[in-house]
Order: sequence, then structure tokens, then C-alpha cells
Amino acid sequence: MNDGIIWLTFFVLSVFVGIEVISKVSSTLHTPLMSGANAIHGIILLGAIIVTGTTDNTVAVIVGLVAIVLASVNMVGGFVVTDRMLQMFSQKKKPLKKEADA
Amino acid sequence: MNDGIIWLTFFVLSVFVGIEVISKVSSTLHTPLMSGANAIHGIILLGAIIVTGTTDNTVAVIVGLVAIVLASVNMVGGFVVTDRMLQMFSQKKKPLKKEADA
Amino acid sequence: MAVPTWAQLLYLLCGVCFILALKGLSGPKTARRGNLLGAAAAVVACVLPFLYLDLDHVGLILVAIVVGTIGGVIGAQKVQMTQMPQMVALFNGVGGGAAALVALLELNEHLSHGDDPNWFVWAATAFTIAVGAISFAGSIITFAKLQELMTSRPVVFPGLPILFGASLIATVVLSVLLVLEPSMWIGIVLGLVGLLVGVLLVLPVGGADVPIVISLLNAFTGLTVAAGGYVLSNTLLLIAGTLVGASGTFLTLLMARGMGRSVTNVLFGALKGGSTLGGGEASDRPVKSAGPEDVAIMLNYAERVIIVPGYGLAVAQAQHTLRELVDVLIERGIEVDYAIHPVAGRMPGHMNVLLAEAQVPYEQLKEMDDINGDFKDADVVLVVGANDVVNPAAKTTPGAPIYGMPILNADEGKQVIFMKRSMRPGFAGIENELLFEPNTTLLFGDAKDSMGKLLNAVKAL
Amino acid sequence: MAVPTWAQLLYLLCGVCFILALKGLSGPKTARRGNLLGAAAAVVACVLPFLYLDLDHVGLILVAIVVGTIGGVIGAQKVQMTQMPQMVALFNGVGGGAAALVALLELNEHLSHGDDPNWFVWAATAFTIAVGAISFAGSIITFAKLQELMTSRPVVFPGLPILFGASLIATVVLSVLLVLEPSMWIGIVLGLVGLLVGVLLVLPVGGADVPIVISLLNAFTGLTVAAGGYVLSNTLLLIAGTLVGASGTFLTLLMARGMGRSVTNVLFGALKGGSTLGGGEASDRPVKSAGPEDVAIMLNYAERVIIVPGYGLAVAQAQHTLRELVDVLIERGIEVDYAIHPVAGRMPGHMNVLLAEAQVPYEQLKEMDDINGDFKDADVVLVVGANDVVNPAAKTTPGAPIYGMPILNADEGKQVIFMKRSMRPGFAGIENELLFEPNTTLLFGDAKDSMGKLLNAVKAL
Ligand SMILES: NC(=O)c1ccc[n+]([C@@H]2O[C@H](COP(=O)([O-])OP(=O)(O)OC[C@H]3O[C@@H](n4cnc5c(N)ncnc54)[C@H](OP(=O)(O)O)[C@@H]3O)[C@@H](O)[C@H]2O)c1
Ligand SMILES: NC(=O)c1ccc[n+]([C@@H]2O[C@H](COP(=O)([O-])OP(=O)(O)OC[C@H]3O[C@@H](n4cnc5c(N)ncnc54)[C@H](OP(=O)(O)O)[C@@H]3O)[C@@H](O)[C@H]2O)c1
Repeated sequence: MNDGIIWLTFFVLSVFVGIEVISKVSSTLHTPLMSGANAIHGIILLGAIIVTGTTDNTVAVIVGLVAIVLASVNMVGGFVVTDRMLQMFSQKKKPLKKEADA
Repeated sequence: MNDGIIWLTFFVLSVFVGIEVISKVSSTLHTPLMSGANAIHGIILLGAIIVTGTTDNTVAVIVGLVAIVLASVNMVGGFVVTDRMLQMFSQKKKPLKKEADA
Repeated sequence: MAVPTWAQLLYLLCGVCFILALKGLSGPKTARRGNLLGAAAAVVACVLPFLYLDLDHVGLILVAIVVGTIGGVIGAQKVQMTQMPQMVALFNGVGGGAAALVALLELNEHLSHGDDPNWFVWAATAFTIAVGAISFAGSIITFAKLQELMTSRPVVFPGLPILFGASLIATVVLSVLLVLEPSMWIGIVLGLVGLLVGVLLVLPVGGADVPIVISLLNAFTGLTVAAGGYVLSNTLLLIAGTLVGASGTFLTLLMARGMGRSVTNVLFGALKGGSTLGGGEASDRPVKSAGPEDVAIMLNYAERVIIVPGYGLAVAQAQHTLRELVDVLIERGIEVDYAIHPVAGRMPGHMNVLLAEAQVPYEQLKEMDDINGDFKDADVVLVVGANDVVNPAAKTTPGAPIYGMPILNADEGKQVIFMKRSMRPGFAGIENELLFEPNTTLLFGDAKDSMGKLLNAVKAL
Repeated sequence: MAVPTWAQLLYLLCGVCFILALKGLSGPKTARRGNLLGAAAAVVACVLPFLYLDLDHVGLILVAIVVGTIGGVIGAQKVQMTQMPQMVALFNGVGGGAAALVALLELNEHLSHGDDPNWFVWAATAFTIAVGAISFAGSIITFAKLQELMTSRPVVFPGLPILFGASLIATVVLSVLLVLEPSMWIGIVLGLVGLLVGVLLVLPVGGADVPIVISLLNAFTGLTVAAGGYVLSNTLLLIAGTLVGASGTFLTLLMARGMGRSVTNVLFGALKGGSTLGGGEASDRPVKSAGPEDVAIMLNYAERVIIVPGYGLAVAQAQHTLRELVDVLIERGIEVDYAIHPVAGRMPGHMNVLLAEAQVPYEQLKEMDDINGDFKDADVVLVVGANDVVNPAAKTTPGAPIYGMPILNADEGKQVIFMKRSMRPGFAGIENELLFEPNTTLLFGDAKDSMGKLLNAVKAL
């Protein structure tokens, strides 16, 4: 099977998953959702690690390390800040957000 | 990339799409949805055509033709019957089903 | 047979269309468009192999397609709304059968070319054969039940659980054998055992649960097609099959919840002896019955009337007359609503379809949850050809086949009127205590003509 | 660097976890669990390459990770709720920057090994560099605006549209060049031009629309990561990136609708000169102001009170005192609700978070659509540190930066009380006519202490 097609298929399917999975979110959760998604694309850290670890060119290594720092700020910071936000929604509130959700 | 993994990935992503895409259907539409989905798996017709058209063993051809007949009954019949059902939901009714949906 | 890139792209496009079709089908506004989109994609997909493969037997293939198409169209056109479920079951069954045959053929191809793909391909082949056969046989039995070619009651005989278990084990063993040393014979036997499993799976299911089973078998077929897609390494089959498999499974759970049943309970309830069933014969206990005139008076002096339509309304095709009656009552300033039970009739949404056909304005149709609170304020509850959906046994009698199904609280009405032909029970085959309540009146006769009589009587007042 | 099967499986598993994480995040019950699941998956994924590749510079890499982690955690812990949006913007920006750098490095790898993959890989590389840079620069500007390191008003200068257009074209041209004959220099220049585009894209956006822009840039970064995944042929990056890209785009549209704006309008409104803005300086028109005692009396003799909380409540941290006040009023048999505007404060759901923190029982929090009908029956509407969300200009003044945003109908209340420190306008920087209405009273002062005074005054009655 053609390589490009495979990647295209992954892409297309993921697009549908991405849209459908959040299609019924309530405005209350927009910010946490945004920042959670934001944290997820911090996974570029994985890419940064791979390229940095597999190059020998000094400049490249330095740039790579910068990328790693930035990426891990994105990833770690993102998840932590999201969790902090979500903590705020106490037990008490859940039912409201539920109905807001429905 | 490992071939099996590719197919597995297609499968996993499709599972999510399949579930998410219908997750908010109202009971009013259960039957049409069921029969529409039913028609979609009639696509096995495609498979039946390919295997029948690429074999030379007579028995196989006969069995293949049977498969083609069955599959096209599934596919064509399924889409037609679904359409008939959906026709019944007149303009007038739409708003109700909408609210039922929401 | 390497697939050219352009064809692969088109296959992918068809897959996307199927996704959009499903998405459309799950919304009322878009349902019809969705279905047509799916159909278009399916046609395109089936044309492709003629373009990029030089197929043999093209003539025969086309003939077979035409035959199947004609069959499908005729069936789809002829079937009445009340028979939709069995039609869906039938179509689903043949699809499963086709998948099983395709897998057998592919098995044969591999063997004759002496090529041995990795074990996973054999496993997928075994899965397709077995589950395809199960889905085929199961659907046929379901069809027979709904079409009343056989009793719609659970069929349970002493040895059944053991036999079922045995055949299940056999299926697994044969599948493993097929993986270890593939041979045509094992494949064929596997298919036959699959058929047996399918029959035994559905026999003990009570008719009331049949829609759930149809949906489940539908999901099965979807998964078979997906596995077939892997065997033929065709992405479209895999994606389409998986879509149907996943959404079908999900839909099954939704429906089961809607009917207050758990899927395992539906399938194995009877085996576990869980659902003991009434004989379904007419009871001869005394009831209060009345003529159209008396009922007309009750309606005429009511302020709030709730109509509970059921399967009987559908078979009698009394929806148009009913609608006239309601119009008259409304003219006279009486507040009238229809209470729609999600599983009233023989398929989900059956009543909506029926009353839509009769052009009943949608504001008058109330979903169960919205109206269940209002019954206590209703002066008259008019139950037209419905029974199980108002049967208090669903709340009161554990072990009743419909126990746990949410019902319409018709029993809370000040006056309850049943329009039915006899004292025979409903689909679930159990007596309905509500018929014997002091505030219940029966108006015997076929829904259509007693409805006609009732209408005239009301007009006469 | 072929990835072993077990690692590929784990990558796929992480992808599934990301899907479930997003799914969880979109439901209130499951949000927190979802987020943690995502975090776990991310960690696992980042450990994998250490296991199946023998990486060089492991020490340095680990140090870099630690540095970044510490930075992220500190930032995330220190930030106040009111500054969340800029924090998210910042994190998003660095992510985009990282993606761009990764793409540059990969470009360098390909060139130094002199291998030439198919043109599509080069295209994806160009995309990653350009969009990553745009997202980086745009997010930084957004951060500056929200952090008030620069004006939050749209910044428009004469040449801007032309300059923007030019830089856009330059980006496209450079990308094409990169595909035709890849070189490090083109890549770097492309990145720089991307930065310019990012700046020019966000400068003209009004602060009120900033959350929409953050969400959009978030989607951009997602797509960049996806493209990066293709370049590195890493499925997980592709899937995760695409997920975020798709859901982010969808979320952006949802939010825009929620704020009554179209995305194009948000981005290019100011360019088109669409949204002319008020100076934002304090007005000196006469208003009716009162002391806590007078307001206390109004509240005390009201039967129905609606509270409209806004950004000011958040900065003053007056939510706890407010809650006490409401409790007292309710004890006295007064019906009190909070009217929550979806974009009150500085991020969607800001008020819900704030009042949740103050343990306000959820029954008292009413969504905009549910309560907008009740304002006409309210004897007193108490607007605490809110302004734009009750500014009638959103309905009446086409061209106002908030025009079209659905607002709370506070103006329909019999009495309206504003608690704010000055006559300065709200976030959107435009005057609020409601302040000058005859039935409006102002209670000047920092929300926290005037709320305290008000509370005592009410208790005193
Ligand atoms: N909707 C679904 O998905 C679905 C699918 C399959 C099964 N089911 C099951 O079907 C049942 C539906 O409940 P239901 O109350 O709608 O129907 P029901 O319980 O089957 O009762 C139908 C009633 O209509 C009467 N009837 C039949 N023909 C009639 C005619 N020509 N004129 C007047 N009355 C007539 C019957 O009594 P007489 O014979 O005495 O006239 C019977 O009492 C439930 O048990 C449900 O679980 C539902
Ligand atoms: N929610 C989001 O997603 C989001 C994100 C970005 C922007 N926005 C925009 O932000 C605005 C939100 O509207 P809003 O009504 O909540 O807030 P606002 O329109 O910004 O008004 C805040 C009001 O609070 C007053 N205030 C500030 N500090 C105070 C304090 N310490 N004590 C008392 N009053 C204080 C201010 O007046 P004084 O200065 O005179 O005290 C101002 O009138 C909308 O324009 C929205 O579009 C929303």
C-alpha cells in the first residue's frame, strides 16, 4: 500500500476523531479543554528528543536542546496548569457543569 | 512501519470514529440508523467482486457469484429500505425529531 | 494485485463518505442525505475494481449484481412499515453470509497458491468465516421470529445451554486449528458450526428483545466485514466494517438501555431461566367493557386526554382515523397529546414514523420522559393497540420478560380505555393487570373500525 | 531508525490515551481524569526513544528536559486564575517554536545525509517551519496583550495590511522554493518570515477576541506537530497533532459563536477597519452614585435579585464576600441568582471557576440563556466588576468591538447597581451607556472592600 496514502488515512481518521470527540463540550470547559489540548501537542518533545539524540552536528545539538526545553515547558506546564484549573471545579459544582454539558 | 500496526491503527481510529459519530442519536432514529449502517457493511460486495473476478476455480466462481448476490441484496436493499423509512419522516416532523435529538 | 494510488485515494474518499453518512444518519435533519451519500459511495467503490483490475467472469458478476439488486429493491419496496425490523434482519443476515463465503474463497486462494501469510491473516479468516456464519443464521432465525414463521417466544429446551456451550467451544477450537494448519475442510466445518451457534444464540431470545439482537448481529456483520477487509488487505472494507461494528455495538447498548435490559440478560436471560414467560393465551378474567358511545361521552367531557398508540394501531392502520378524532376533540377545547414510548410498535421510533405518515403535528407527540408526569392529571388515557408499553408488570413483576423496561404511567390516569380486539396479551406474551383495574374500560374490536365508530359517536355529541 | 514493533504498539496506545484524554476533557465529570491520562501517556511516549534508540547526548537531553519541566511547573503553579489565558498562550507558543526548530533540524539532517525524500516530505517540513513560527510569534504577542505588557487594543498602522499580505506571499514563495531545492538558508528565512506573519496576524486583534486567537493558534500548533510527525514518520506525533489541530479548529468556531463573532472577522476585522475602538479613557459624564447603606436598603427590600459577576470580581477576589452577602439575602427570603456570561472574565468559564472556588451552590449559577428572560422581573441587578457583558452597545452599536456578542439583559432590571472603582471602561475599551441610565446606581470602590461594607450594611438592617 502506498506510503503517502497510509499517512493520509491516519490523518483523515484522526481529524474525525478530534472533532467528534469534543463536539458536545460546554462553554464552561472551553479553557481547560483548550489548555489540555495545548499540553497534548507538547508531545513534539518526543520529536525534539529523537532529532537531538540522533545528530552529531554541534549547532544542531544546541538548537535541539533549545527545542527540548521549549517543548517540555509546553507539555509539562500545559498538563499542570490544566489540572490546576480543573481542581477549581469542586465536587459541588459538577452537577451544574453536567447539565450545562447536556 | 510494521504492516500489522498500520492495520491496527486504522482499526482503532475507525472504532473511535464509529462510536463518536453516532453518540448523540435519538431513539426515534435507531431503526433508520441501524438499517443504514447495515447497508454500509453491504460493501462486502466489493470484496466478493474482487475474489470472484480473480479466481479461475469453477466452484470458487459459483460460490463467489452467490456471495455477490447476497452482498448486493444487503447493500442495495439496505439503502433503499432506509431511504423509504426516512421518507416517512415528513418535513412537518423534523423539528420534533430535532428536539428529541438535542 | 497492487492497487494504484488513484484507486486507493478513491477508496479513502468512499470511507470518508461512509463516515459522513453515519454522522448524517444520526441527526434527523441530515438522515436522508446521509443515507444517499452512503449509497453513492458504495456504488463508486464497487465500480473501482472493474477499472484497475482486469477481472474475469465480468459478465457473470454483473448478472449476479443485477439479480441481487432486483431482489433487494423489490424486498425493500414491498415490505410494510410494520415488517421493517425483519427486513433489516434479513438484509443483515445475507451480508454476514456473503462475508463468510468471501473469507472461504480467500482461504481457498491462499491454499491453492500455497502461499502462507502471517498467522494473523489466518486468524482473521477464521473470524470472518465463524462470525459471518453466526450472523447469517442468527439473522434468519430473527427474521422467522418477527415474521411469525415461528413463535416469537423464547425457545428453550433442556440440552440447549450445554449444546450452545459445546458449539461455542468447537468454534474456538476449529479457529485455532485453521490458524495452525489451514485447510479448506476446517474452514467449511467452521462455517457450519458457526451456523449452529447463530441459531442457538437467537432461539432463546424473547421477541420483545429482538430489535436489540438485530442491532447486535448488525455489529457482528460489521466486524466480519472489517476482518474480511484485512484478509483482502482492502482499507475501505476495514474502515467501513469497523465503523459499522463500533457504532452498531454502541447502538445496541443504547437500545438495550432504552428498553431497560442488559445485553447479556437479553442473550442469556432465557438460558439462565431468567425470563419466565406467560403462555400468552387470552385470559378469561372479568373486565369492564363498553361501546363506542360510552367511550365517546367519556372523551367528550374530559379536559385532558392522553393517547397511547401501540403496535395494534400500526397493524390496523388506524392512525389516520385516530388523527381525525383528535382534531375533533381539540376543536372542542380538549387538551390532547400522544404519549410515544420509544419501543412502542415493532421497531424503535415506529410510532413516530406512523404518526408522521398521518401528518400529526409534532407538538402533539410527547416523548415518554416528557409526558410521564402528566398522566395523573389526565381525565382519560386512550390506549390504542398498545399493551406492553403500559404494562405495570414492568415495574412490579421481577422475572417478567419486560421487567425493568421503562413504561408509560397510563395506570395513573383517572380513566383508562383500551382499544384492542381480544384479551390476548401483547408482544411479550404476558397478562396486563391494568386491563382488570376498576378504572379501566375496554373497547373491543379492530382498532380501525372501532376507531371509526368512536369518531362518529363523538361527532354525534 | 526503524521502530521496533513493541514500541510502535506503545506509541499507538499513547495515541489512544490522547483520544480518551480529549474525550474526558470535554465532559465535566471526567475532565480531570482525562487530563491526567493524557499526561501519563505523554510521559510514557517520551521515555520510549531512550529505550529503542541508542541516543547520543542523553545527559544534555535530560538536563534540558529537567530545565523545561521546572520552568513549566513553576509557571503553571505561580499563575493566578486571572492570568490563565496568557499562560496557555505562552505554553502554546513555545510548543510551536519547538516544532519549527525540530523541522529545521530534520531539514538539516536530510541535507547533510544528501538523501532526498519525496517532495511531500519537503512540503511538510516547510509547513512545520512556517506555521510553527507563526504560532510562536502570534502566541507571544497574545501573551503580551493579555499580560498588558502592551495595549490590549487592536494595533493598526497604515502599511499593515500590505505588509501582512506581502509577508504571507513571501511565506508561500519560500515554501515552494524549499520544496523545489531544499537548503538550510531558505528554511531559516522561512522561519523568520513566519515570525513576522505571526506578529502581524495578532497585532490588529482586539483583546476581547484574544481567547479565540489563542484557540486558533493552538490548533495551528497541533497541525504543525502533525506535519512534524509525518516528517519524522512518527505516527504518534501525527495522530496527536491532528487530534489537537482538528479539535482546536472546531473549538475555535464554537468559542467564536459563543462570543457572537466570526473567526475571519476576529482576525481581519480591524484590518478591514471593521471594529473602530473607543479610547478607553474614563468618561466624565454625570452618573448617579450611592453609598453602601443606600444599596443595602435597595437589596433588602427587593424580592428578586440577580448578580452579574465579571472580571472585576476576579481581580478583587471578592467572590467569598459576595457569597456571604447572597447567603444573608437568601436567609431573608430574597430570591437571588448569579447570571453567568460565557465570556465574563478573561477566559471562558472564568466565573464558574471563581464561584466554584467560593463554594457557591450550583443551583444559584444560571447560564446566560436560562436567565436572560428573568431580568425584567428582577427588582435589583447587582453588577459586580462586570461591564462589557452587560453593555447594550453589543446590540445597538454596529462597529463596536463587542457588537454581536450576546449579552446579559441587565438593562431590563428595575434597578441596576454597578460596583466598580472608576468610570473606566471594560476590556473592550468602550463606554457603557447602561452606566448613565436613570435606573442605574454606581457604588464606587474596589469590589472587595465595597462588598465588605455592603455586607455589613445589609446585616445592620
Ligand atoms: N419498538 C421496538 O423496537 C420493538 C421491537 C420488537 C418488539 N418490541 C416489543 O413490542 C412491544 C410493543 O408494545 P406495544 O404496546 O406497542 O404493543 P404490544 O404490547 O405488542 O401490544 C399490541 C396490542 O395491540 C393489540 N392489537 C393487535 N392488533 C390489533 C388490531 N388490529 N386492532 C386493535 N388492537 C390490536 C393487541 O391485542 P389484541 O391482539 O387483543 O388485539 C395487543 O394488546 C413491547 O413489548 C416491545 O418490547 C418492540
Ligand atoms: N472570557 C473570555 O474568554 C474572555 C477572554 C478575553 C477577553 N474577554 C473579554 O473580557 C470582557 C469580559 O467582560 P466583563 O464584564 O467580565 O469584564 P470587563 O468588561 O473587562 O469589565 C470589568 C469591570 O470590572 C471593573 N473592575 C476592575 N477591577 C475591579 C476591582 N478591583 N474592583 C471592582 N471593579 C473592578 C472595571 O471597572 P473599573 O476599572 O472602573 O473598576 C470594569 O468595568 C469581555 O469584553 C470579553 O469579551 C473575555
